[in-house]
Amino acid sequence: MIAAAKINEVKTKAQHRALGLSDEQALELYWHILLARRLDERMWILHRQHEVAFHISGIGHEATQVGAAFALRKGYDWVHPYYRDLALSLTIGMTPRDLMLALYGKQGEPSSGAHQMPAHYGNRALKIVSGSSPVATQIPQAAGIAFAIKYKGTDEVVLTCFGEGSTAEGDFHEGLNWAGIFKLPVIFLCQNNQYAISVPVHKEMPVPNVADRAVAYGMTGVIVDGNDALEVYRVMREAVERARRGEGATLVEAKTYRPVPHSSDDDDRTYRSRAEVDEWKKKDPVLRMRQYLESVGLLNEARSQEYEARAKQAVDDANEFAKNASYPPAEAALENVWGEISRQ
Amino acid sequence: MIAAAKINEVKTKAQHRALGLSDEQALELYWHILLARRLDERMWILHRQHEVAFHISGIGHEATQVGAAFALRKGYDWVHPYYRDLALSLTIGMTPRDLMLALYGKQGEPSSGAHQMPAHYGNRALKIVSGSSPVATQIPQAAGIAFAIKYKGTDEVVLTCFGEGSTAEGDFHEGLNWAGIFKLPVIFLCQNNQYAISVPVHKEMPVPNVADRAVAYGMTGVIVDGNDALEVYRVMREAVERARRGEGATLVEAKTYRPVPHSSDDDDRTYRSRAEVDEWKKKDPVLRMRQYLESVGLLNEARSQEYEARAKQAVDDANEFAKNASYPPAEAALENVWGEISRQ
Amino acid sequence: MAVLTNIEAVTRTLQEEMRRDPNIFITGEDVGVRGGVFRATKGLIEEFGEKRVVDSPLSELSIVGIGIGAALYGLRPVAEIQFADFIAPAFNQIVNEAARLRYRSNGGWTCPLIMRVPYGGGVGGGLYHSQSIEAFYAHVPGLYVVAPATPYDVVGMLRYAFRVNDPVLFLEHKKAYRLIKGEVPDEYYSIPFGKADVKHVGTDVTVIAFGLMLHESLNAAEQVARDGISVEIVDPRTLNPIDKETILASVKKTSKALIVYEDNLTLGWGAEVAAIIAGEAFEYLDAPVMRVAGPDVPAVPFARTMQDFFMPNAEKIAAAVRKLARY
Amino acid sequence: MAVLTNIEAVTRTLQEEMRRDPNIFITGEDVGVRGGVFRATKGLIEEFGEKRVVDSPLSELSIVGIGIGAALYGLRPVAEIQFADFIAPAFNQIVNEAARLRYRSNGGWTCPLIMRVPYGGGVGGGLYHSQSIEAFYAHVPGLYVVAPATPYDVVGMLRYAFRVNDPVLFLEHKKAYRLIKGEVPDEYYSIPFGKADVKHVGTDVTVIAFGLMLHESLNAAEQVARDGISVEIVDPRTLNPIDKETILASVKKTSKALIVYEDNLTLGWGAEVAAIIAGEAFEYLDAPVMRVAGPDVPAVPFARTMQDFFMPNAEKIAAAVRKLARY
Ligand SMILES: Cc1ncc(C[n+]2csc(CCOP(=O)(O)OP(=O)(O)O)c2C)c(N)n1
Ligand SMILES: Cc1ncc(C[n+]2csc(CCOP(=O)(O)OP(=O)(O)O)c2C)c(N)n1
Ligand SMILES: [Mg+2]
Ligand SMILES: [Mg+2]
Repeated sequence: MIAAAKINEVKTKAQHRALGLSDEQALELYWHILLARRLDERMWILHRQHEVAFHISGIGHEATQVGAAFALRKGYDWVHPYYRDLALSLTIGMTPRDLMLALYGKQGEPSSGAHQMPAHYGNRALKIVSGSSPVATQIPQAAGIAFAIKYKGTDEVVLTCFGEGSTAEGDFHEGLNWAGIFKLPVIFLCQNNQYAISVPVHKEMPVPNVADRAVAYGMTGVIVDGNDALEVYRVMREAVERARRGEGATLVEAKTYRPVPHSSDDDDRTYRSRAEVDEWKKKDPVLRMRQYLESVGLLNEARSQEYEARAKQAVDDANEFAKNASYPPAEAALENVWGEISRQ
Repeated sequence: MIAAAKINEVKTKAQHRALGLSDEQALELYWHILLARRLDERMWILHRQHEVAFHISGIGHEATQVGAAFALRKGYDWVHPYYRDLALSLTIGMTPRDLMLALYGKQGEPSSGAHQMPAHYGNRALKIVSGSSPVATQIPQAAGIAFAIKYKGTDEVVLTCFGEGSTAEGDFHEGLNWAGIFKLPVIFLCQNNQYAISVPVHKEMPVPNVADRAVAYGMTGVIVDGNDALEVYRVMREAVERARRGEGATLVEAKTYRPVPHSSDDDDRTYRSRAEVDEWKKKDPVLRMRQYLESVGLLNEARSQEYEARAKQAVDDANEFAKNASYPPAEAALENVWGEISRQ
Repeated sequence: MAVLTNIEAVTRTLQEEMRRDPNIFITGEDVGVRGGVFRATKGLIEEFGEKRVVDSPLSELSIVGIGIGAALYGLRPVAEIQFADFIAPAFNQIVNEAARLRYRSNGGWTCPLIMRVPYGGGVGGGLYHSQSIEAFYAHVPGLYVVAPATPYDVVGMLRYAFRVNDPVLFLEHKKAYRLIKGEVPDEYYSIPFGKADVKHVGTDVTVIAFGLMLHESLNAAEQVARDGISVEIVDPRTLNPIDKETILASVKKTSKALIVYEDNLTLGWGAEVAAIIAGEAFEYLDAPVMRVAGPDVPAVPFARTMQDFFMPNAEKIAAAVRKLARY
Repeated sequence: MAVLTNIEAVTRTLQEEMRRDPNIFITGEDVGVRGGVFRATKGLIEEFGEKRVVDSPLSELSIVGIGIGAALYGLRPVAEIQFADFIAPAFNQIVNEAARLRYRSNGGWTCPLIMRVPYGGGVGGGLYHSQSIEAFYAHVPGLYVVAPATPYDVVGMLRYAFRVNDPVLFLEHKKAYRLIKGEVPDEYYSIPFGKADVKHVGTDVTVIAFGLMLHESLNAAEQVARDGISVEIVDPRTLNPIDKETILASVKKTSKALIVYEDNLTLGWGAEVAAIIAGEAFEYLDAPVMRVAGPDVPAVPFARTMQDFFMPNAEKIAAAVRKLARY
């Protein structure tokens, strides 16, 4: 009796409840964080096994991305992601099979038909815009989508993501300038992982926080702990509501870390200490979310194992599927350069 | 006796004295403002007379430019100007003849050998960098000059100028970002004349002041009345001193107005009222400086007339000289594409 | 039949299309109350309001970037770049983004963005108000580059631009804006991209020229006709993709080819045409493939003397035609 | 004589020049402790310190812009652009600014800026890590564009780059970085820009190729030699300005020309070479001017099958040579 009452009390006080998330939703959040992590880890392994040539990872960013995705109406709102948005793309609706096909560069890969390297997430039905590799170009484009939303008068919003290093590009400035002038329904989510490849944040910009730059665009700037999925969800939900109400854009800076090398081509030991990396690993978003759910009685060892097993199965299935898929025919290189004339 | 004492008192209290400027210097300031104005006015007239094909004017900006130039060590510090910087270029050391040659596109024009349109001021000996027409490109370049200064360890500084509209370009952001990160000895002088051609300032940016943007670069931002040459001198001198002391860059916003059309191709009646223009004309920098000098007893009607006569003579001379100059030979079009190999 | 100038053809077509399709909007510097610095959007803000005729901040990168985003959403943006010389800040957004969106998403996303760009020399604009930029962009698969030279073609091709689902670089020669007048039928028509047009039929020499240079070539043809030289003039109109068939058919007929463009010679647009002819009409050629173009200097200089030296014109074209005819 | 790879040739020459001239500094993304993502600047920060080997913020426009400013001051900046695909944001600063500074100031100002740019495909890099960009820049007067293919040429031309007073786009093929090894003399030498090099002497067909394609062409020459076809291979090395003399001399000798480049065909660099040959060696030609190049798609696709389809290689070159030889 006493125990039950205590659990109820915990549950009522629980952070996710306060945010209006059901227990199921909180667990769903965890599921996406976990699935993304396990899928991402497998990709690293496949690279080490020489099964694939390249991987660029979202490890460490999962809480930010899943928290952000939960604040959107999936398939209604727009997402213009960047190469770390594995967890975001999964949460919006891409599947592990989709992403594995991309990793192997196999036929039927939905983001690009294997025209692009992996991690260039895209899917029209899900309103995930297929990005490019040059950083920051998505920022004015996301403002452009928001411009169109305002033009049409719907209450859709746009989320676009990028690293803190990329805020040095002119595209960042110009995109935010438009969003500010026209009060556009767009959320600029900067995933600040402290590095642009090897360059630490203090060499990338002369201010301590990316969010400080919102001032220059007459925009709300918010800093959030990017390893806390619920906190990210909270600030993102506020930003989304502001956007839907017609109050314009928000610059959200999620402070996080990339505990792995920049990509499979990188060797991060040349530019940072293991001690620094280990320190950050203690704040691991998977660990943190699990601990939270345990603390509110939604997870225990057994259920955790179930989740792990489910994730492993999904990852195995995706890998099997992609490994056995064929490569696109060579001549597919010639497809989709030009379109048909419109029927309008 | 009483009168003399009063004048002395006025003089001691005088703004220019407080700034450490001698009476001669104050008059010199006025002279450059006046000369620039009369030269610029003549250029408009020559255009109306179909003597020249194009003119773009600095009228209204003279106080800002001359005040700024006075804060520099001429020929020692660097200037990377923009197309309105007629008064600035004159004050640094270009001559009315130089500028008239450019207006006519005649041989010997020192900025560009008549390769460029007029108003692309440049002169290596004076350390005035020859600019281009695409706006804002000079901003990262000016930061680059400042980077070199710091590299060499001298105490030179760089001044670069641009309009408020041009701060929407990515170049602005990127240049200021470098200047902030590396604490470079450069002064970014924004001449905010309220319009980018026809577009009013509130459509160009989502913040009321360009100087507000300095925050995004960890930089000092200063707003100054751009029609008050002495005030501009004061804030510029502080900025220059900061830069020389190794304390980095300053973004100075001089609020002013362009009482004339954007260029001789423009018709400003399509986008603003005559009432608005007339209102601003009351703050005319020539008028204002003259009134100030009269108030401190340095100018009277007779001396004013002398200055006017001197200016007219200089302008007449320049026009005569340029009008009689020949055009460059056609084949000069082929010169200075590539250079000789260096002797290093 | 109305007689219009090139710029009137632009304005009227924009107006007509905007009336038809509420998803079309225009943005660019000074396109609103000012009607654009050349007045191509004159009167449009009065008819369609600030919502659809949008003064942009001074930022080409994002004029294009915003256009891309709006096109992704499903609108039909028209981005005006004030001068071709100032499109360079948007190069990345055009080449790496707009032109590659369809391919990089394997057809999932499309980018129907029209970029209207006044270009060209002979206007006293010096290095930065005279540039020809087609060579940079005609190299880019997935990006239509068109340069209609007459009001008829401007109307037909601008209409067509609103009906393709890929980005279009729509080049408008500044000097031709008011210089060139022509008849435009009242009935609806449009001109598909990728179709060249034989603007003058002849037998001795083929001249390939577009934009202002088309008109200079037509003048040159008249000049040499007096000497009994018959010139065929092919106006490619679309610069990417190139209508090889029409060009090759003409060259196979005349056996002599001259390509005219006002950009600097090296790797200018005509280089590709020369390469195509040398590769695919070799057996028909009776003379070297010739080019008349600007000299290899950074851009058109300002002083009149130097500008005249730079610009190709009817005389220079006629001289080259005579040389070819004599060959 | 040392045997170096192409990338070692870059690193060593940078080191040697920086020891000589204190005005040389390097900037770019990750060029410091990371030594660049390809390790071209490996060891330099250790020797020359943070002052001379400067990690830049992630911003190509201003990497070049800062380089221009520093060059105007009198320094000799080396700007590393991480991948050629990412130079596009700097297009305006390179084309409108660096390349035009001398001309626009009538020689008053000069801009000795070296931009080092890893480029090229066949590396599994997909659309945005495989691009060839030379066509955009070789069109620009005032901008040297060079693409040495061997360690010997890399050393000689990089040395020369430090001795000209104009901007240099120094293209380094990524796949050739470690694939290509070669001898480099211990004595000082340098290779002037604008001088092509006959890398293989032959009599039947002239192949013009640079970068990785030079090596593929050398392989192709070996293949066809077994069939008794003698190929002459001209490596232009400098892509702007083009050494017409050497190219024309070879074509006049063999009467047959094949141009190879990995960029997409239309308006690629080889278009100009074809145009030059068609214009100035017409009388000597016994066959159409042929080109082997990438197809006209936006860039090299990622999947192996499609990448192989895209990339020109020895087999495709050999097939074209055979066709020309038979002609
Ligand atoms: C325009 C451009 N320049 C350079 C690169 C190469 N590059 C890829 S990721 C990266 C660092 C990005 O850092 P940041 O924006 O902080 O994102 P993060 O990778 O840390 O998430 C760089 C330099 C690129 N992709 N695009
Ligand atoms: C990159 C670029 N885009 C457009 C132009 C055309 N243009 C010349 S001046 C100008 C307005 C500039 O406004 P602002 O920066 O406020 O300077 P002002 O002329 O008011 O002094 C424009 C749009 C240009 N010169 N460069
Ligand atoms: Mg980062
Ligand atoms: Mg202004």
